[in-house]
Amino acid sequence: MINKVNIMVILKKKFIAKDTIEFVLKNEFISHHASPGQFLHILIDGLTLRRPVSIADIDKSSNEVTIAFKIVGTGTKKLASYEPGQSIDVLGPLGNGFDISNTHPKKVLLIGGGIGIPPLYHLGKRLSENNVKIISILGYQTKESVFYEREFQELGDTYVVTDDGTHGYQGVVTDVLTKVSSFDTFYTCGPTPMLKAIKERLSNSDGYVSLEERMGCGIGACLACVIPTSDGEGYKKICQDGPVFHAKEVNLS
Amino acid sequence: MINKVNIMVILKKKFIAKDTIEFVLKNEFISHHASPGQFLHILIDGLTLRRPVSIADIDKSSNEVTIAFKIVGTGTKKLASYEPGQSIDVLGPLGNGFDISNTHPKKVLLIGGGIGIPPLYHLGKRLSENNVKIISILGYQTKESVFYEREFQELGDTYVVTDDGTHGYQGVVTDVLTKVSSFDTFYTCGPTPMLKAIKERLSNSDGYVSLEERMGCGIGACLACVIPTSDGEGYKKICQDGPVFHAKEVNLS
Amino acid sequence: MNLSVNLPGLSMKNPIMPASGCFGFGREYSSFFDLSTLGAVIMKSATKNERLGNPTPRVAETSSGMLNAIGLQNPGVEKIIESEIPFLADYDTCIIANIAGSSVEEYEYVAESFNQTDHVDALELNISCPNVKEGGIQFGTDPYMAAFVTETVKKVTNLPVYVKLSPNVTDIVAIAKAVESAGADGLSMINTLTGMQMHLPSQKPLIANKTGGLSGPAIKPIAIRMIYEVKQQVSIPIIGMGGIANAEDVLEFLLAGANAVAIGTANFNNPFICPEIINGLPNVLNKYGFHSINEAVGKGIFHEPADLSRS
Amino acid sequence: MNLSVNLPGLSMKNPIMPASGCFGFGREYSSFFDLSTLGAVIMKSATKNERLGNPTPRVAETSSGMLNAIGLQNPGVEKIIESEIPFLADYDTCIIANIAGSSVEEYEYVAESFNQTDHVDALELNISCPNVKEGGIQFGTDPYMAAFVTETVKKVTNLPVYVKLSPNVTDIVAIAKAVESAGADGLSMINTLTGMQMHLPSQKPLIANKTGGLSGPAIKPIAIRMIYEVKQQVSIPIIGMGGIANAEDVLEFLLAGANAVAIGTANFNNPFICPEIINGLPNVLNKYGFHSINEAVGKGIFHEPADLSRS
Ligand SMILES: Cc1cc2nc3c(=O)[nH]c(=O)nc-3n(C[C@H](O)[C@H](O)[C@H](O)COP(=O)(O)OP(=O)(O)OC[C@H]3O[C@@H](n4cnc5c(N)ncnc54)[C@H](O)[C@@H]3O)c2cc1C
Ligand SMILES: Cc1cc2nc3c(=O)[nH]c(=O)nc-3n(C[C@H](O)[C@H](O)[C@H](O)COP(=O)(O)OP(=O)(O)OC[C@H]3O[C@@H](n4cnc5c(N)ncnc54)[C@H](O)[C@@H]3O)c2cc1C
Ligand SMILES: Cc1cc2nc3c(=O)[nH]c(=O)nc-3n(C[C@H](O)[C@H](O)[C@H](O)COP(=O)(O)O)c2cc1C
Ligand SMILES: Cc1cc2nc3c(=O)[nH]c(=O)nc-3n(C[C@H](O)[C@H](O)[C@H](O)COP(=O)(O)O)c2cc1C
Ligand code: FES
Ligand code: FES
Repeated sequence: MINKVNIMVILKKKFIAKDTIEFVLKNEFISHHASPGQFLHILIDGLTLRRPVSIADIDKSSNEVTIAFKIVGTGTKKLASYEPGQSIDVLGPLGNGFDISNTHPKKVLLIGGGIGIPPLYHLGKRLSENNVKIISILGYQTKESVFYEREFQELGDTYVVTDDGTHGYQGVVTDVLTKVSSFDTFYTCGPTPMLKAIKERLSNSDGYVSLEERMGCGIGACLACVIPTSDGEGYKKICQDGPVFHAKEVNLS
Repeated sequence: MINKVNIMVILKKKFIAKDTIEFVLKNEFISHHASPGQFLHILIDGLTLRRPVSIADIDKSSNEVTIAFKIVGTGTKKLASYEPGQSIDVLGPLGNGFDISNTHPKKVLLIGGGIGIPPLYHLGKRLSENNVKIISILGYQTKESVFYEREFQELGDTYVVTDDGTHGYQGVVTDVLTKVSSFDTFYTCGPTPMLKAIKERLSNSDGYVSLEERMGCGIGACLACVIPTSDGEGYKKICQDGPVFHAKEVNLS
Repeated sequence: MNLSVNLPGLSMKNPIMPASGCFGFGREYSSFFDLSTLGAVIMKSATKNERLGNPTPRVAETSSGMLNAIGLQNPGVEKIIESEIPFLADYDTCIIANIAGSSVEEYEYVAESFNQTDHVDALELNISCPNVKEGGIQFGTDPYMAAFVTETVKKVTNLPVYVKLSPNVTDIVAIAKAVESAGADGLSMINTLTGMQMHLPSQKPLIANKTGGLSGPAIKPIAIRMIYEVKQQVSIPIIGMGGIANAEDVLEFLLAGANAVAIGTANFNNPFICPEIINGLPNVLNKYGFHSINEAVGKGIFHEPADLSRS
Repeated sequence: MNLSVNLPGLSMKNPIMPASGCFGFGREYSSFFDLSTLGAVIMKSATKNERLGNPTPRVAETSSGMLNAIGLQNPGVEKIIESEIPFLADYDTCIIANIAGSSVEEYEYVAESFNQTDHVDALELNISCPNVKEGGIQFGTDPYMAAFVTETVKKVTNLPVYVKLSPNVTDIVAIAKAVESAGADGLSMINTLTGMQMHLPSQKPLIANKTGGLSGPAIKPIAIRMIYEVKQQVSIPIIGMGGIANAEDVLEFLLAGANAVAIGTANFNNPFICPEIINGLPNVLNKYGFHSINEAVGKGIFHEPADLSRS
């Protein structure tokens, strides 16, 4: 029986882009047990439901866990008001992350959109430690929303696109797919329309998608966060079976 | 049209007795307009209704306003968690305070019970500035609940009683009434049973009682906080017509 | 942006009005802001004679809400016409008189009394107050009684009548349709849900009246659902209320089908809430692509192209 | 302190159980704490066949509450008996099977199916789920239908039957009395209130099913009021629920007349809430002068010596 509720002290807080905040949190258990693609379910004072946020990085030696999130509503706004020294109550690490057990892929493509980018950074770092070659495509709304660009460049070739062309290429992530040479596996996280477009364009490639859905429990008990499986036979739970799925496994609508 | 919502910075915070906290707040408007017996209606994060708390002291020269309150439930617990430097949103000064326009009384008796004591301190200080002689009776549950004893002693003779006799006399405030020589007017604030007992015992004296009731608006619009008048003909609003009433004006049940 | 809204009897500069019972007769709030900024003021319920209301405690706080059992305390309709309406009439805002009673005759009497003044623009018929004992008949929970009281009032008044519905019913659409057929010019919804709080130290209900009406943000999802359901079945306008605390909430009510809104409990938290919402509304409408109030009304009523249910 | 409670079929070490649909079949929560600490577990609703439930989004957050429209997703009664009950049966706790259906026949079938296993201690009859479309009959809002389905189920089962009431009714006492007469062994109340949230960016209801069931602290005052009313009119025990988040809330429900309680939404906020409440309960009972659970049940039902109303 593991006590999965963890208290995490906020060590650092940084505005890394417009409305986008990075927290470095301290917790030994999570830093030692989290794998790329897993998330934290965060209790926010006064709210009924916890908020899921992906792990953006971990540092086992210092017991540090990094998250990055965008202010989009009540919960993230409140979370953004927390200051270093304060603690947050967290359930996690939750879910099944990216499958990297298969060490065959020698070259992977990471495709991240907006606030879907943080978990891919964690993934990229771990893969690159295993000498996997990384190519990244990162999509943002506009110049002011860009974050982690340099961090991804350190991992390998990185293509940045913005909706309005104010930074990098103008367009959406699929517009630069042609610039990318061959790869073994793709990993993607971002808004559903983006994931859908990628799934179609890369239907001949092996790949994984990380999904979002409104959650209740976050642990697989309430059946709030389901996604239809592609065999049409049922649902998977994003919080427990996912959030990462093989691209062929699920139906995006 | 006066903007009666005020932002008050917490300058000092002090635990003055068991579960009892004193805040010194800064606000020019309130420090210059509040009279003894008036209260503040305090907004507390996450709560639907404001909480009424009496003004315990003011210092016009430094624009400071003091309140003292006891932790009894959700709101006061949360308020007690606020730290110096934080601000609170306050409606006030509200209500009608103690009638001190009549400067005839040369000797007054203050009778306070527990958390009814703070407004009497403000009153005592103002009266003593006008050379009125002050006698005070202060009742508390137990030794650890005692606060403002020295402050009242500086104003004049002070009798302290505790329910369990751990400090001062043992008993309730009415038990020491016999020790008090004559006075012109009494002013009292505290739990309703105490006020009732005093009203009966001092039915031949001129006096004022300050009342408490659960409030909605705090400004006289919602009719939540009424008290039957002694003529049996209607109600008065504690928040607007009171909280201080002439002892003969209202019916305590 | 033009926020004006025209409803039967009410030519309003904006759709925001304080809810009945949460604003008295406006006097107290008039020292906080200019009442002329309001679309309308809904007055505290009026009865035939003065009523002293219920014993205290009359209010309790709940999670994101409050309970009240004021018990219709008011000085009686004559005094209201004599002393309160002239005060409000000095402001450039519409006046809605809310009427209540323990019998159909009382509703009739009060409604007729308001013909004496020229300053009232519409009546709001409170057939849903859960906090009074006598009379016994819950006009608001029986479609026949609701229709009967509406019809009776319509006969004696010259003013448009907005019937204020109770949410404490199995089928709010049935009540709404019944009062529409009986001649109601509009609906006002929702009144409070009947609730209770236990006071642990005294081991009994905290509110002296035992039960009280639940209001505030806690009930907003219920109000939105009921307005959404009723809007699709009636053609008279709806004044929406229940937990509104900001301009986004107002838009939510408009999308669900409200033509205008009333703000109750939030006044206690922030006495400036009505003018603040009026000021904030243009930005919120703009943000979500609307150019007027009417454009948003009922826009959220959504009919699926086909049955997408997978079960 | 002895927290044990004995109700028909349920000999429980304490009055705390997770509410149906908020705890799955216990597997997930079993990695957080030992399920043997619980008085009972109420399983997710079972239907005859597997159900896939509603499209997403299925949940939304509201002030002090949440909306859900899961739509009774479950693997079907056979699978539950085969795969889920044996898992739960390994714990030292009572098992309550919650059954749902779109027709009286389905309820009958599911109830009868549970006779196959020895491990279920009682049935909870969900006649109040607001989140399913087909069938159309709202068994929970009509006293005759409620009684009929209760009677039918009673005929085919050997287990005590707790009927779970819907709060979306004008007169909950009428439904309670009807199911009591039809043979119910106990009541379970309340299920969720039907609500809705508008999603401003998309200008339509946020929940794919449009309406959802409102749960959480927001509805607690309504639950307390309904239990208080029903308790005075029935003699079968009540399992209370609706917004319970701590041990003080439990005592509030006991005072209002609940014999035991279930905890739903609060599990999502804190997966340890059930054991934490069980641990905290003795202190809270003590503080307010109670020596057992039973001593507190219905203690808050308060009859005024005389009419104190001053109006
Ligand atoms: C597995 C997972 C990982 C995520 N990782 C990140 C991350 O690393 N950084 C980041 O910025 N965001 C991330 N999100 C999205 C994040 O959870 C939402 O932005 C956040 O919950 C919004 O909360 P709010 O109160 O600010 O917004 P509100 O709109 O006020 O929230 C209302 C309700 O809707 C839910 N909700 C709203 N948007 C989303 C969404 N996109 N996904 C799921 N639930 C939602 C909230 O949790 C809450 O219950 C992730 C979501 C999931 C499911
Ligand atoms: C005019 C006035 C002046 C007051 N001055 C002081 C003071 O100087 N110091 C102090 O410690 N207390 C004072 N009180 C009492 C104080 O308002 C309550 O202790 C406080 O509201 C309790 O809030 P809570 O959230 O902690 O308790 P809860 O019990 O959780 O509050 C629930 C609700 O009940 C109301 N309530 C509970 N107890 C009281 C009460 N005794 N009077 C009025 N409302 C109550 C709360 O305002 C709230 O709406 C005063 C009350 C009034 C009416
Ligand atoms: C203290 C209080 C008193 C009320 N008095 C009345 C009343 O006299 N007549 C009436 O029709 N509604 C009355 N109501 C109901 C409100 O007008 C409104 O319908 C309800 O509170 C829901 O709106 P809210 O959540 O914004 O408060 C009262 C509500 C409160 C909180
Ligand atoms: C996500 C969710 C799913 C639910 N599913 C069921 C269900 O399958 N059957 C049922 O009888 N009640 C169901 N309920 C209702 C709860 O059992 C409970 O009656 C209600 O939520 C009130 O309690 P609470 O406020 O503690 O959550 C569900 C509630 C929630 C929040
Ligand atoms: S959030 Fe409850 S099952 Fe996924
Ligand atoms: S609190 Fe509203 S009238 Fe006094």
